[in-house]
Amino acid sequence: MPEMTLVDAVRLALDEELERDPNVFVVGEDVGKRGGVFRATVGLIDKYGAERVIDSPLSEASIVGVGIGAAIYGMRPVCEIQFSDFIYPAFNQIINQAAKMCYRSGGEWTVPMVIRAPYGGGIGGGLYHSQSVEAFFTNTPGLKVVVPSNPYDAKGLLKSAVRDPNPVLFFEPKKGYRLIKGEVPEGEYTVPIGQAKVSREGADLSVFAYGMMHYYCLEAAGTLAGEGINVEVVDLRTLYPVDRQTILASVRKTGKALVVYEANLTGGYGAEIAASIAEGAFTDLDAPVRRLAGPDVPAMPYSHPLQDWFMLNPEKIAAAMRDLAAY
Amino acid sequence: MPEMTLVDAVRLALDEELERDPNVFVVGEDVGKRGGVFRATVGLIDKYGAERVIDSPLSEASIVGVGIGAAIYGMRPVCEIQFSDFIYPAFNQIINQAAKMCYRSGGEWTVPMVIRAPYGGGIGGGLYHSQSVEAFFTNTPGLKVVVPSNPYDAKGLLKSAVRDPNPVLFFEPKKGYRLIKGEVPEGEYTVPIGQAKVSREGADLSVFAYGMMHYYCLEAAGTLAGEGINVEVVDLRTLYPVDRQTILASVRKTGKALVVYEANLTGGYGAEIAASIAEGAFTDLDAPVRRLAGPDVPAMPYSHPLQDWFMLNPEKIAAAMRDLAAY
Amino acid sequence: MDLSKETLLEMYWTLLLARRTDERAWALHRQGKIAFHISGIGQEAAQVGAAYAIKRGYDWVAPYYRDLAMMMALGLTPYEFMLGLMGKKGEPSSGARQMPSHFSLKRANVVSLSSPVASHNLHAAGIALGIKMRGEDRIVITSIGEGSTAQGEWYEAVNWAAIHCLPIIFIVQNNSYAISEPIQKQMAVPSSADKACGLGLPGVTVDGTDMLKVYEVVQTAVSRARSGEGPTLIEARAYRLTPHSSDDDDRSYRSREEVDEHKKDDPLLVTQRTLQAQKYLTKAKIDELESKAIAAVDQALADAAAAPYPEPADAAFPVYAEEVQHA
Amino acid sequence: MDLSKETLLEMYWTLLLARRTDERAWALHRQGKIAFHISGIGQEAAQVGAAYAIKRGYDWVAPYYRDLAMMMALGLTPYEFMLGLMGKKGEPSSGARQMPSHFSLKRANVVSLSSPVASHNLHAAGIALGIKMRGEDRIVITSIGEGSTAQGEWYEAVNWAAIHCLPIIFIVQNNSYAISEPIQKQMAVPSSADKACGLGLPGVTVDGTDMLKVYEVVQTAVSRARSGEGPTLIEARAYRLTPHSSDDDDRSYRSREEVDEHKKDDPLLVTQRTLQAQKYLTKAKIDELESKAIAAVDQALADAAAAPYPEPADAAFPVYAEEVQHA
Ligand SMILES: Cc1ncc(C[n+]2csc(CCOP(=O)(O)OP(=O)(O)O)c2C)c(N)n1
Ligand SMILES: Cc1ncc(C[n+]2csc(CCOP(=O)(O)OP(=O)(O)O)c2C)c(N)n1
Ligand SMILES: [Mg+2]
Ligand SMILES: [Mg+2]
Repeated sequence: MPEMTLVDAVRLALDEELERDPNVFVVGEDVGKRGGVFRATVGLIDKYGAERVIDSPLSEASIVGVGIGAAIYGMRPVCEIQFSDFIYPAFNQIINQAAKMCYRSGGEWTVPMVIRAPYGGGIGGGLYHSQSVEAFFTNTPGLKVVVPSNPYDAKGLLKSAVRDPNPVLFFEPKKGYRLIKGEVPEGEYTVPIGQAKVSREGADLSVFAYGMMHYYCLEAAGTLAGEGINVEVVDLRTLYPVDRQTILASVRKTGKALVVYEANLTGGYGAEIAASIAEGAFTDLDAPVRRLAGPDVPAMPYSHPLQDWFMLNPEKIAAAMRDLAAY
Repeated sequence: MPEMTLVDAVRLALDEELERDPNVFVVGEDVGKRGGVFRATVGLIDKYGAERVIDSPLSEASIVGVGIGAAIYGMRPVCEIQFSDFIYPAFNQIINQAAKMCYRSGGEWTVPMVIRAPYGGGIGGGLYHSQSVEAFFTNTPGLKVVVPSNPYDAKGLLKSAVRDPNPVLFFEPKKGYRLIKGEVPEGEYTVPIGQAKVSREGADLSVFAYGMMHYYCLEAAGTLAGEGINVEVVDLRTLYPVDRQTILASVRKTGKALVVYEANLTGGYGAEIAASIAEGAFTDLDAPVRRLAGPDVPAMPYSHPLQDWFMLNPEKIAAAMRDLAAY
Repeated sequence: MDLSKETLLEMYWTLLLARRTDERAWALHRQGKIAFHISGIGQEAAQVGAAYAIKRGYDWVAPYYRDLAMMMALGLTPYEFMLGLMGKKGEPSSGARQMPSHFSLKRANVVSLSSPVASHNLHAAGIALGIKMRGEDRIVITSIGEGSTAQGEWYEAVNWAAIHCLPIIFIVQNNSYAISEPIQKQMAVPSSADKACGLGLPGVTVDGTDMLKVYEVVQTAVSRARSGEGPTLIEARAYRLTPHSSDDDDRSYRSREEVDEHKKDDPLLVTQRTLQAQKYLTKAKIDELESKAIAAVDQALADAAAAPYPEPADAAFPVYAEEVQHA
Repeated sequence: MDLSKETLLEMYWTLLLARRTDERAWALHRQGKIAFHISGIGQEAAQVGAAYAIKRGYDWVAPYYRDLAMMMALGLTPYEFMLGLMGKKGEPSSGARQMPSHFSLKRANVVSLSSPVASHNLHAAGIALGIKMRGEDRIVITSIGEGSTAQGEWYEAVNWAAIHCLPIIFIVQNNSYAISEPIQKQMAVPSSADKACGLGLPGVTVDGTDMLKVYEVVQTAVSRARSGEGPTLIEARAYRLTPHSSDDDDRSYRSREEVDEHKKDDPLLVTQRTLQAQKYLTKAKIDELESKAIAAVDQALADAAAAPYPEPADAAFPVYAEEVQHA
């Protein structure tokens, strides 16, 4: 099996889906000749033409809003938001339109579209190129929110997203675009949306994470294994709808839960996971449900010492794991 | 002390603040001659003129964005979003601009502004005139989020918000605008932002709510008192920053916690409260932290049987209280 | 003018039927039989004129909430509209999930409208993009009020259409008010059609009380669009003869004299006069159609009143396309 | 033209110093000494011409990320800019919290810029509103790239300014590209100045490589604004002589020939020629200023390199205005 980077897996998925279905098209800023600022769409315009790989005007509301209209008409738009930090101008279109179209029309109109956006920090992007915005979308029924943590899932989940009859937000861990490599089988396969995955078995505590933080959690779990602490790591993969079954099953087994996410702690996605565990696994808990997340300052600062202060890393995560294991 | 409705208390606060500080001005759609669609600004234009009570163009991003600029310049804008359901076009201005201005400029520029928006359901407003949008803002450091539940607090908190040197989102329970009446003392007083309040003492379980749901919770608590169950009700009042001290103190006392909110359950504001309790009061809990909230469908439907299915009411809340008390 | 006598009488009938249905809605509201109505009275000529210029059922339509007459031209029946007014089961726009006049009619290629203004213009542009990508000769028509052209989303929709030379017509129904705000508070140009020159498409202003003039200019725009020459922006000038909605009281912001003045240009009377002048319509015919319209409205009302409400449990679906029964 | 020889030489010096500082930033990036740079090379004449037409330090400025030369005209030193490039403590825009070129300079009335494009134009309009409300004779100048005028927020900002006749000048620096996208993908009009006619304000296009022409048109706009006649939209045409940023590779979307062609109109050379023709500048003077500029940049670099990084703990503040030390 060929090994590839996460961003290459994204591109491969787009290529295969464009090839498979003439209704699929890609739209976003600089996705054409430039191939996207992260190179996720490089070469696609040469292969599929400017009609199916569309350089949009510089306006996110229109990328998503026009995408919604095309999806209603039966197309399969894959919209790219250049950085997740710039998704807010499209917020009304995503929350009030894409998410509610099926329900408000009694199912007569549906919006089969994907919105891809690179997210996350640690890349010297400062306040506006580092944000982890998932919590703004994981309270909205009608949307599906997916975050891959490795190339295999990135390809399989993105192909599922393109084929999904609903609007799917697909957040890609940009720090891992080239850092995270893995084997991706040749040819056709998909990974189902809606299922978390136990990526490492363990008996002492359960750690829940996604995207880049999941990658770090596996590294930290490896460290703790050397110390005789067996951490179970769960890759949430789909953040919305929430796969509570897999989450609660793991907590029932270990009795301890740590949720790790890189966004601000308060009101972050981890709050829902912690709350679900607190309610659903109360009698199984041997320790308080802990959360490790970014500090409650507006966003990640630019200068390296400041960025490092904000950003989680395997060491900080390992420390939180030790702490909970010792409870 | 004169009794007045919640909306009258809001208007009185605006009137007094416009009177007090020439930098204060009101801006929004139809806030002038029309006095706002809920009449919260009636009469203000006659008293303070069209320069300080500004009918804005129909664009929320501009109401907030222009407000931010004016605030930077030293004015004290009070922006009105006609319905909280229409706040999304201003999302980029609120989340990326207002919330981050102080931090990103190292404190050189600050944004002393208020954004008022009526929120909540049960008024026959359908999907887009019933939303409870607080959870979209309670994960964003730099913002303060306030929700009054009675006329006294509405006046006192709004006056504090106008004087606050930061951007304050002020969500008003529109179903309670005329339904909720209460005594409001003549003249000057304020209610501090940042403090939750035990609005009813009780020993058997703690219930956390805000706005309209707090009003219902008090009613339900009254019912349960008749059944010999003593419910402690905490009015959160300020949703962000979170007053964890008051919340945890109550749970330590009762050992049981129920969080009530009318938005969708998953990812709602109650998730943070539940998570904070699960982590901060683990050893005090005699029962799982429960949440009672709206169902996970996109938004509140219009037709009455459908709306009633979605909307919480004192009976549903009383049932959840009984259930938890019996645990 | 290629309109036969039969067609002209059919157009008149549609206008008349819409008017009587609309008036009945106001009556029902006064009687407390319905909770909400938003009216198209004064704008029907523009709506019918525009609808007859497209291939109804073949071309696509993204209307706005005042487009009752346009919807009736597209096949919506008084009975179906009244189901919406009463929130009854089987209401075609949303299954009674949305407020009245939030139109959607799949059988007529009318896509679902929500409340946030201007959002749907982007969907219309997206549908036009889909049409162009598939090389079809359909066109899209979308309407909006003049005040709502202040929204960035409207600007972005027209910009997309102009850049991509899409087969779409933007109709602005300028009824002189946005709730309480006159056009001068929404734009610094005398007509919203003037905005076309800044966006690179043709802009036309037409008397919106003249059904035939509107038909002509829209027809010209339609042939441009269908032959691939791109979009057109049309402002149809009329006057909102009723309050904004049943929740509004327009006496606070405009005089009775002003309103009465405009009643002289009531499009129903104007159209009557025109057709009488052309000898297509006699006094007798007018009375005959009048009583026919009243009878039709009476019957629709009786049937709608007898129709059942939705089951509460209907509110639970369909959040996602997978749940859609017929899909 | 009311510019003295001294002033013209000062303007030339500012342009030269900005250019050499900018070039040094590119060199530092190639050497791996800084992580990011975004350049103003090619647009300096427009920026200096505009800056000298306002009352610097009295009027207010909301610049964009390419405005290094404008910032230097307003007093930003090469040392301060380099502190930002290196993320060093005491950097004046943000205390090194933001990426380089996210300008803010309180002492010069320059308000903080963030990354999402066009957001700051609304702030500029709000500042102009504040100025008007206070009856002051200050004006506001704000710049943006041509592609970013596709954002709804830009449209809403200009619309506000036009409706309220605000003392503000919108300068669009049309450098022919938005990252990889030519202007034809952003708008259907030949010049962004054409957008003025749709918004109801004067629009002017000027050769952005001609410092004196830009000075003239901006001066005219400034006197209009200062005398209460309202806003002006100015497009300054130039060419982006560098890649979009240090992260960009422009070879994928434009030819070297095209870029070289435009180097003939390098505003530094154009300005040199003009001042030589006017006999204000001799070969000797050019060489003298040249070595003076290099020396200044060397010194700035040495000082910035020697400056300390912020303390990690600096990242914790100031989230709220209450935490601001000097405020
Ligand atoms: C985004 C948004 N903001 C505010 C509203 C509330 N609102 C509904 S209609 C309306 C006025 C619209 O005026 P206009 O566009 O002229 O259309 P008209 O009602 O006059 O036909 C407003 C402010 C809304 N529906 N959506
Ligand atoms: C809202 C938003 N979307 C996307 C981006 C990414 N981005 C940064 S600059 C840029 C191109 C801007 O082009 P233009 O407005 O012409 O200015 P220029 O860089 O050419 O001076 C883009 C797409 C952004 N910063 N903000
Ligand atoms: Mg109108
Ligand atoms: Mg440009």
